[in-house]
Order: sequence, then C-alpha cells, then structure tokens
Amino acid sequence: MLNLDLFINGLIIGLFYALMAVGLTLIFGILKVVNFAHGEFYMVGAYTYTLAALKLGFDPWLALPLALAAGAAAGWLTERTLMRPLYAGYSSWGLMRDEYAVVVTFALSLLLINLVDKVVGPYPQRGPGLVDIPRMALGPIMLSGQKLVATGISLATIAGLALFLRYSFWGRQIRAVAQNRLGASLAGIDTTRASSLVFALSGALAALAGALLAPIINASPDVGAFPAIKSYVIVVLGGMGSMPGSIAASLALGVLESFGAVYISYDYRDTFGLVILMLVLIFRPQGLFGERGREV
Amino acid sequence: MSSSCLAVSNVSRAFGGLRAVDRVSFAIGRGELVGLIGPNGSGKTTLLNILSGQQRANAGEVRLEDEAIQGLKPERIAVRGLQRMFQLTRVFRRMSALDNLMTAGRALGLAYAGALVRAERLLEELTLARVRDLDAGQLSGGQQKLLEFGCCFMSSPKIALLDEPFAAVHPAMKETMAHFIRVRHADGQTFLVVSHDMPVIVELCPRTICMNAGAVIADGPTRTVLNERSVIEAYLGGETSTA
Amino acid sequence: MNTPSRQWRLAVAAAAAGLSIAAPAADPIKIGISIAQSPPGSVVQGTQVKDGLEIIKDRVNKAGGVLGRNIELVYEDNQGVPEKGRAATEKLITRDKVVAVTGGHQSSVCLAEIEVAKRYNVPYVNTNCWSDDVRKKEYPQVFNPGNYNSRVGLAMAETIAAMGVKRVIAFVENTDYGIGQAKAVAEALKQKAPNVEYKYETLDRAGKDFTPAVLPLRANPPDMILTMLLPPAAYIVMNQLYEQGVAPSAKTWLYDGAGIADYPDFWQNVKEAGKYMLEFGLYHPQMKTPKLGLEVAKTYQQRTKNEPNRLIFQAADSLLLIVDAIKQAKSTDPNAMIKALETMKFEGVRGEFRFSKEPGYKFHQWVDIPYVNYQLTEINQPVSKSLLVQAPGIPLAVGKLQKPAK
Amino acid sequence: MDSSARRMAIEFRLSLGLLALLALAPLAIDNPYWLGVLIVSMYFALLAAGWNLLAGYTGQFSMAPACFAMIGAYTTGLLAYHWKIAPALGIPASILAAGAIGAILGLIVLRLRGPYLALTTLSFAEIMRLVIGNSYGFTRGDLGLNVPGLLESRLAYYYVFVAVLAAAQGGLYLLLRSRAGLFLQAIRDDEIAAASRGVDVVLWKTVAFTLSTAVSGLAGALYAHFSQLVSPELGLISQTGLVICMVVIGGIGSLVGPLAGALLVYVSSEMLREAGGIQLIVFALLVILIARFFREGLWGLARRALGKAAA
Repeated sequence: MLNLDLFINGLIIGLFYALMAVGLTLIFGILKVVNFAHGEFYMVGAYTYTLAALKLGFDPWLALPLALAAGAAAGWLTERTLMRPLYAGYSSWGLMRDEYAVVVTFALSLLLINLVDKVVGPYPQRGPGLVDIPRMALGPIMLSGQKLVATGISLATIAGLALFLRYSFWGRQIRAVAQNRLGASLAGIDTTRASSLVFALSGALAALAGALLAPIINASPDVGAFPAIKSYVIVVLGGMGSMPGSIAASLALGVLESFGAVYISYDYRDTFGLVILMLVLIFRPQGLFGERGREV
Repeated sequence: MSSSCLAVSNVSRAFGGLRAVDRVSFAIGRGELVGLIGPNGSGKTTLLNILSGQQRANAGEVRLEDEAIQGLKPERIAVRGLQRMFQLTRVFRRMSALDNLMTAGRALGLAYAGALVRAERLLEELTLARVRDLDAGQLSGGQQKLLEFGCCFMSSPKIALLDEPFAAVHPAMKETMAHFIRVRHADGQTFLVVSHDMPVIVELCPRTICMNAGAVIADGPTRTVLNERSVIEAYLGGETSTA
Repeated sequence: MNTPSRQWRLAVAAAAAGLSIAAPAADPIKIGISIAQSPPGSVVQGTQVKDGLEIIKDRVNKAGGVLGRNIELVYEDNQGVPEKGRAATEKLITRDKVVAVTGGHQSSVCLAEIEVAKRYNVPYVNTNCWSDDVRKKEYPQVFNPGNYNSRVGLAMAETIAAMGVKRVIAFVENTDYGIGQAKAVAEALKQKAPNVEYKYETLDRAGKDFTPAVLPLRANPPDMILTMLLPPAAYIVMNQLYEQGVAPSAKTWLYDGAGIADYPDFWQNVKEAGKYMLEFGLYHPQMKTPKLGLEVAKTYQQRTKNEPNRLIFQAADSLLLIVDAIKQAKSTDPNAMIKALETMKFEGVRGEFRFSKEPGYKFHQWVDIPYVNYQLTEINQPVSKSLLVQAPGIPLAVGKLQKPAK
Repeated sequence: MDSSARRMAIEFRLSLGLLALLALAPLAIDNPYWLGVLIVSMYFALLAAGWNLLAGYTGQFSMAPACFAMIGAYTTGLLAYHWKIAPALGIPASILAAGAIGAILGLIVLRLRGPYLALTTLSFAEIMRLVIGNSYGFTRGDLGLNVPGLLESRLAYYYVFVAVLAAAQGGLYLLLRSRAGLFLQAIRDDEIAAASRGVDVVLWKTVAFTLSTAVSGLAGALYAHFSQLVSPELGLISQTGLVICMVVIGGIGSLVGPLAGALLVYVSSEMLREAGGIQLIVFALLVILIARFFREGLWGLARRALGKAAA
C-alpha cells in the first residue's frame, strides 16, 4: 500500500525530472557542454504560464503553449548569443572552451534569476490548475487532477520527442551531429541549425515542466535551482548525452528519492542523487545506463 | 645485450580482438639513430605510447638502460630519460615558448639558472629566439613542433622518441630539425624516429625497423629493409600513397 | 576696536545658537526595521508588519513627532535568513545610526539580530518572534510585546486535552520557531494530557514536495495533525495532506499553530485544503479591542482593503513602545530608553501591559498576551466569519467544532 | 629574467599597491559600516585568489570555493559552539580541515575535466550544504551558529584581513614564480604533455586543490569570527557564482585581476544596493560580455592598454 504509493509518486516525479533532463541531455549530446542556466528555462516557463493566466487572463490551456514558446525563444536566443564561439573552437588565454560554457551559462542563470526578481518581484506565485479537481482516487492511489493531467502531458511529450528524434528529418540530423559533429558537417548537415534547434527544444521542454508544475510548486525567481540540480544528476547517471539513459535515470531518481525519504532519511533525501552522481563520475564515468563518456 | 639503451621484448597490446602491438622485440644500442616505419595503423604510435607510458602493454618487457620501465607512469619514465614527441603537437599553448622549455627543464630537476641557459641555447639552435616570449599557442605549426622537439632536449635524454617530427613542417624548419638531430647523433645521442617521410629516414637513419599489423616485419640497415619484399608489400597492401 | 569684534562674536554666538536649535529639530529620529521582503523569508508577514508600522509612523508624525522630531523608518530586507538579518541590523546601527531596531518576525532571524543589538547596546523590540530562546538569553536590550512558544504550547495542549484526541502528529518547519513550538507543545502536553501519544516531524521550509512525509500517514492516520510552518511550506503541506485524504478528514483534525489563516493569500493557495482547519490565533475581529486598536484596524482596512490581523497590531505596538520610551526617557540615549521600557506601563493597540522581569522565557515579555482558537468552516471564509471557539472571556468550547463527512 | 616572470612581478607589484591602498583606507573611512564592507570584500578577495590558483592557473574549474569557506567557518564555529575551543585553535583547525577535504576532493576528481569536473564539485558543494543545513542537532541547520568574536575593534579585524590577504597574495606569488607555477600552468594547458615532460600531474593537482581550499577555509574561519554567525548561506552556489564573477571580471589567470575584481565587485555592489539591488544583474551581464568578448578580463584590457601606451 505505502510502497505502491511511494512507487507511483516516485514515477510521477521522475517523469517531471525527465522533461527537464532530456533537454539538458540533448544539449550535452551535441555540444558536450552543460547548460547551467537550464533551471532558468524552467523558471521562465513557470512564470509565463502563471502570469499569462493570472495577470493577462489567458485560459490555462492557452497559457501552456505560450510558456512553451517562451522557453523555446529563451533557448534559441541563448544558443544564438552565447554558444556560437564554441563551434569556432573557442580558445583564449583567459578561459578554455569548457570553462567558457560553464561561466557564461552560469552568469546567464544569475542574470535571469535577478532580472525576474526585479521585474516580477520575489513573491512566490501559484499558477492556476489546468483542471480544478483538488483530489481524486485512481485505484489505490490518490492524486490531484493537476498532477494527473501534468503526468499525461509529460508522457505524451516525451514519447513525441522520442519519435521526433527517431524518424523526423531534423531529428536524424540532430542525432548525426551528436554522434560526430565534424562528420555531420562534412556530410553537409547544417550543424549550427541543429544546435539552435536543440537549444530551442530543450528550452521548450524545461518551460513546459515549469508550467505544468506551477500549480504544484509556486513560481519564484529561484524555483529553477531545484529541478536543475536534479537534471544535472540525471544527465550524468544517464551517461552524458544518452536519451534513453537519461529517461531511465529520471524515473530511477524519482523512485529512489521517494523511497529513500521514507526508509533512509527524509532530511537528506536531496543528497541521495548527488552522492550517486559523484560516485558514478568517479567510478563509472560512462554513467549507469549510457555509453562511454570521455572524461579527459 | 646489456649495453643496449632501449630493449623491447615480446611487448603486446590488444584492443578487443585487434592486436595493435604483437610480440614486438628489438633493441637499440647507445648512440644509435633508428627509424621506425610502417603503414598507417601498423602499431607504431601504440608502441611509442607503451614505451613512454601513455598506454600499458598486456605483456612483454621494456628496459631503459637495463631498468624495467613498462607500467611506470609517463612522468617517471620521462624523468628516467626517455623523452617523447607526439604526432599531434603537444605544447603548453598558454605559456611562452621559453616557459615551455623551462617547464621541461625544471621537471627534469634542473635549477632555474641552469634551465634558463639551456633553454636560451635551444631557442637559438631551433631558430625560435625571436618568438621566445610569445605564447606557444600563437606560434606556427612548424614552430610548435620545433618547440616540442626542443622540450625533449632540456637535459640530454637517454633516448628521444620522435613521432612524425617532420609531418607538415616547412622545409626550412625540417632542415633545422634534421640538422639538430644529426649534430646530437654525432655527440652520441640515441633516437627512435617514426616517419612516413622515406627520404628523410633514408638520409637520417642508418638502421630502420618496419612494423606491419602490430608486428616487426623487418629490422636492419635502412636500405636493405626498404628493399625487402615484405616491406614493400606491407606498404602496397597497407596504403597506396607512401610518403 | 573691540566693539565690532564683540558684535561679531555675538553674531557668531547667535548663529551658532540658531543652528544648534534648528539642526536637531530638522533631522528625524531614525528607527531601524529589519523584515523579510523576499523569499525564503515570509514576504506576507514582512508586508503586514510594514503596513502596521507605517500606520503608527504617520499617526505619530501627524501629531508632531517625538521630542519635536519626526520619526523615520529605515527598512532592510533580511529575506528571513539569519545571516542577512545580522548584516541588516549591523547596517542599520552602524550606517544609518538608528536609535532602535524592530520588525523582527522570524525567530531564527531575531536570534541572530539580538546578538548585534546587544553588541552595540541598541534597544530591540521583537515584533513577532515566538521562539522562547529570544527571551531566555535575557538580553537587557530585547523586549517582547509579541507571542511566545510556551504560550502557544500551553494553549494548544489545553485544546488537544479538551478535544480528547489520542494520537497527534505535528509537521513543523526546521527553524527555531517550528522546533521550539513542537517542543513547547510536548512540554505542555505532559501536564495537560499526559496520555496523548505525540510526535513531531521537521520539514525543510524551502521544500517543494512533502508527499514522502505525508504518504506514510495514509495507512494509519492519527486523530490530529498539527502544522507549525509558515507559507509557502505550510500551504504545500496542507494541500498534500488534503490531496492524500489524510487531513482534515472524518478521522483526523487539522490544527494550525502558526496563525496563517489571516494571510491575504491563504485561501488562494489552499482552497478545499483549508476548510475545517482549526486555527490558533492572536487576533479575531470578534474579540474586544481597545479604541486605539480599532482606529488602527480601520486605517489598515482603508489602506489595504484587507481584514486587519495580529501582525498589524503587533507591529503597531512595537513602534508605539519605542516612541513612548523616547518620550519617557526624553532622549534617544539607549540606556535611558531601555530603562523606560523596563519600567513603564504601556497602553497599546491590543491592551495594557508591563514587561515582566521574571527570568527565563518570561523575561521582558508581555506574559498574558491574549489569544484565540477558531475554525474555518467554509472555503474562502474571512476570519471575521469563522467559528470562534475560544477567546479572552470566552471559555474553550470544543463542542462547537465541525468535522468533515469523510 | 623571462617575460612571464616579469609579467608576474608587475602583477604582484600592482596587487601590493592595492593592498597598500587598503591599508591606508581607514585614514579616510572611519564609518564602521564601510570598514565592514571592505572587510567582506577582502574575504571575497581571499576566495577569489584561492579559486584563481585552481581554475586560472591549474585549469581545475572547481565550483566549490564558497563551500570550502563554509567548511572552514563551520569547523571553527562548531569547535567553539560544542567544545568552547578558542579561535586561536579553531582557525588553524579550519585551515587543516578545509585543506584536507580539498585534497581528498582533488584526488577524487583527478581524472575529470571541464563539465564533468564542474558537475562533481558542484554536487560536492551541494551535498555539504544540504548535510550541514539539515543536521539541525549538530549544526543548528539553516538557522546558523552564533560564534564568539575574535577581536574588540572593527579596525583590528580590518588589519587582520589586510595582513592575511597580503600574506596570501605573497604566498601565491612565491608559489607561482617557483617551478610549481610552471608545472601548474603546464597541467592547465595539457596534462598529457605535462606528464610526458616529467611533471607529476597527480602530485601538483593535489597541491593546487589543497592550497586553494585551505585558503578558502581560512577566509571562511576569519569571516565566521568577524560576523559571529555561521550559516549554510556561506556555501550557496550563488556565493560561488559571485566569486567566479569577481575572478572573470578582474581577469582569470592573473595575480592582480581577482584581487581587483573582488574589491571592485563587492564594494560597487554595496553602492548599487541603493540603486535597488540591481548589482547582480549588472555583474552577470558584465561577466557574459567579458567572457564573450574580452576574455582576459579588466586586467587583460588594462594590460593591452598599457602595452599600447608603451609602444
């Protein structure tokens, strides 16, 4: 009974993690950099949804795609303005390539957090639910209508994404670039376009997560930090750049945390993932599920 | 042959099924200048990596002046006097040419003053004096090769392994390097030179070892080696265009 | 020869005199306010405190200020973070040269701030920090016209005893307030209801998802769940308790000890989860209030269109205390002000009291501060319409309490 | 005398100049508040110097400088809180603790580079912060720990920080102009090449980690006894972010850059406070622009300007 509850809840949380993580994974896949502003894409989504619905009086179901668009725009702009030097083989006497990516995305996250804090205010805001069912019984488990709908949408999105990457023209291009950027560009693939696309995609997914969770986790300028850290953990566990790996890792982490919180320690539940992340990076850099990740 | 400088016996290294280095044995006497040739993928670079400690051998033994060195970490091997130059140039891009040499010198235990004198002389010899204070990353490809080359000689090594030292180097610099090698060889410096550049090998190296498919297929005076059928076949089979 | 010089000297003297009179009249008395104006601090509390202070400031200045000088409030945002509170108080005292500090509404922050107030010997009026430890340090500079955990503990224990519940579980935030109150309740229960089985679980106040803490209760829910957290954590816990059908339910009461029902954003955040919640509070529109209090309440309603609440009154009293102290001391000298605060009989917006000098948690405390118990019986119910089950003069009547059908 | 040594000497003289200005500042500033601001900015300067040694000179892009300050602060804080141990012992203990943990972390992340290193150190920092923040019983969790002061007057604190900062800069200078300086930079540029030139990569990486974290630990301990309150706030990622901002703005991989950056960023942020807390927005923008266009930071720009002037 309890265990079933924990398991289902873990899976649901894990699904939300996955929305965050796949975007980060895609970016790492094709650029081999970690986007430290990923959590802020989530935040952008949460706010766009909440404000559009509360302040501009949009219907939540209209605010959702709006948030999606905002996230996509944020991702696309980030790639356009900040990531370009990475392709040219960024080298300088000050910063090296990887460090450049860390610094610049990290600064971007600082910027967005404080910008929103100034413009919208620090006051946490609760987004309206997509459906107004405070609680319902689904077989043995109880959950709110919002959670159910959010879960459904996340599932659909992730499935759709998988199909897109597998079968669509651009999906195949992205996978090609991820496997071998140089080779892809020699094969006449527009790698820059692919990168822009991936960033927009990743921004949109994070924003979607933010919007879906806005009624459950109130939107605040720093709300992105928590999902972001989870998705870093997942990307590593998933094997830096492996899509199925990161999805599996997301669900695993969700379940692990939900059980760990009850059976190991509630207070330290947020450290479980991080500890595993460190252990994995140290002993199995290719990740738990993924292919080899080159560390040096 | 206890007088040998470098003795390699039955060294093997396999990647999965592929035997990149297959029971390789040879010895290089003190003061020898030996060429190492072979088609692409014949295991030359893997062998060098094993000798300099970047990769481990699955089996076999490597002795540097009668001390076993296989399995040691690269820095230990370097300190013991085996210096190595990489096929893809490796210099410290954000340090001045001089500091590149100084690093090598200090790492090998020279004092500041001594290292500085030595470095200055090498810069002269290698015609790098003008770029002494430029960051290595700002040097031309050829100059970077010369610089890495110089780093091997901050304190005369027991043996210097040069992996494609002449590849994509301006003829003038190629000459500088060749001359440098000849002079050092005359003073009894030991070399193992990997190269595709047959003319240079012929001109430089009295003795040549040829590898194919991970194994040594010929070893002897350069001319005889180059005329052996197995060697020619290896090249014709291995790759069409040579040099 | 010396006539002009004498005249000159007189002139200077006059000028100097003029200045020395004019100068102090000109510059206002600065009072430092350290409140939370951004997360993780309770922004709602901070705002309410500010509203209360502003009302009194305007009243006092309209009436000609104190000692012929206006009062000026200097605000600092402590984000509900002890470290930030320490820095804020430090800045207010050393940079803005305030004569007193007040506004504190989160115990952990107060505990950090009183250290600074003591170091610089500046009067510190604690507006709303409930932790007993703020009193137990017995710092002469610190005065507490607000509520304290032992008081809540006793009050809640009495209610629990009267309701005759057997198993009680408390969710408390991991702060000096939350943990202090959980322990205070445990203490009080030992006397009032020794056979009640009581335990508490601390939750991270910045936490986003408390389901793992709530789920284990589904199998075997207790008779009552106490919540001693501030929003937003409090709202999230309530929603998840409701979502999992744990409380409020036919089996389990929900009893909040943090007095959050009068927050303007309460109903927007909890909706159904708030119905049937039993609430400990320090103010209820139906309880009798002094004339001054009623005026303040009126002004607040005009300004914000919100129902008045305890923080407005506590803030008002905090500032009034400081102003009266300056009046009585006839100066802003800290020691004189502290002396005045210790001795004077104070008539505030919530009644009359004198600070106790008893050691321990009663030190510099308004000991018999009034409180109420009430229940929210409808969604979006304003406190004024809620069901008052206990108030000063109204004995506890648990019989009136309502329970959900399922 | 080679050019890089000369360059380093110039940078060192400049940082001595800055330190001299700091030493003289109290003559002009008597307001304890602004003294406090300068003290905190020197705290950050220490963190910046330590992190710069690691990231700027050794290429180990750690995301944990603030975390080690927190470790240092809690070491002396907890010693004082639980066992009434005096700062005189507590501060050295902090240095040891931070240095030791740093050494271990250094060995752990030995093989990791770039994003992997960043992620591992970031997780380490978060774990530390979460553990300290949730171990209420031992550390009082997020509420922070009141610790005894070290000195009576603010001026005394001020000069302690000036002295420590000077010592740190001096030590850094001596270290970098010794062979260690060459080895660390060699490791930064190319580990494999460094090893094959005979540089003991493991040893020197660990040395860099240990020294850098020990400095952070010392900074944290001093700050703890200055503010007399220790809390997990010290170890927030955003604090590390601030340190990175300072170093990148000032000029990563230079002696004087991080020092100047720290003072500049923190003091100006205090001034921007009045402008309504836009400081972080400004700095974040500045960092992005600098990383994107002037990769050597303000000091790099200054040097180029000087170079032009000389030519």
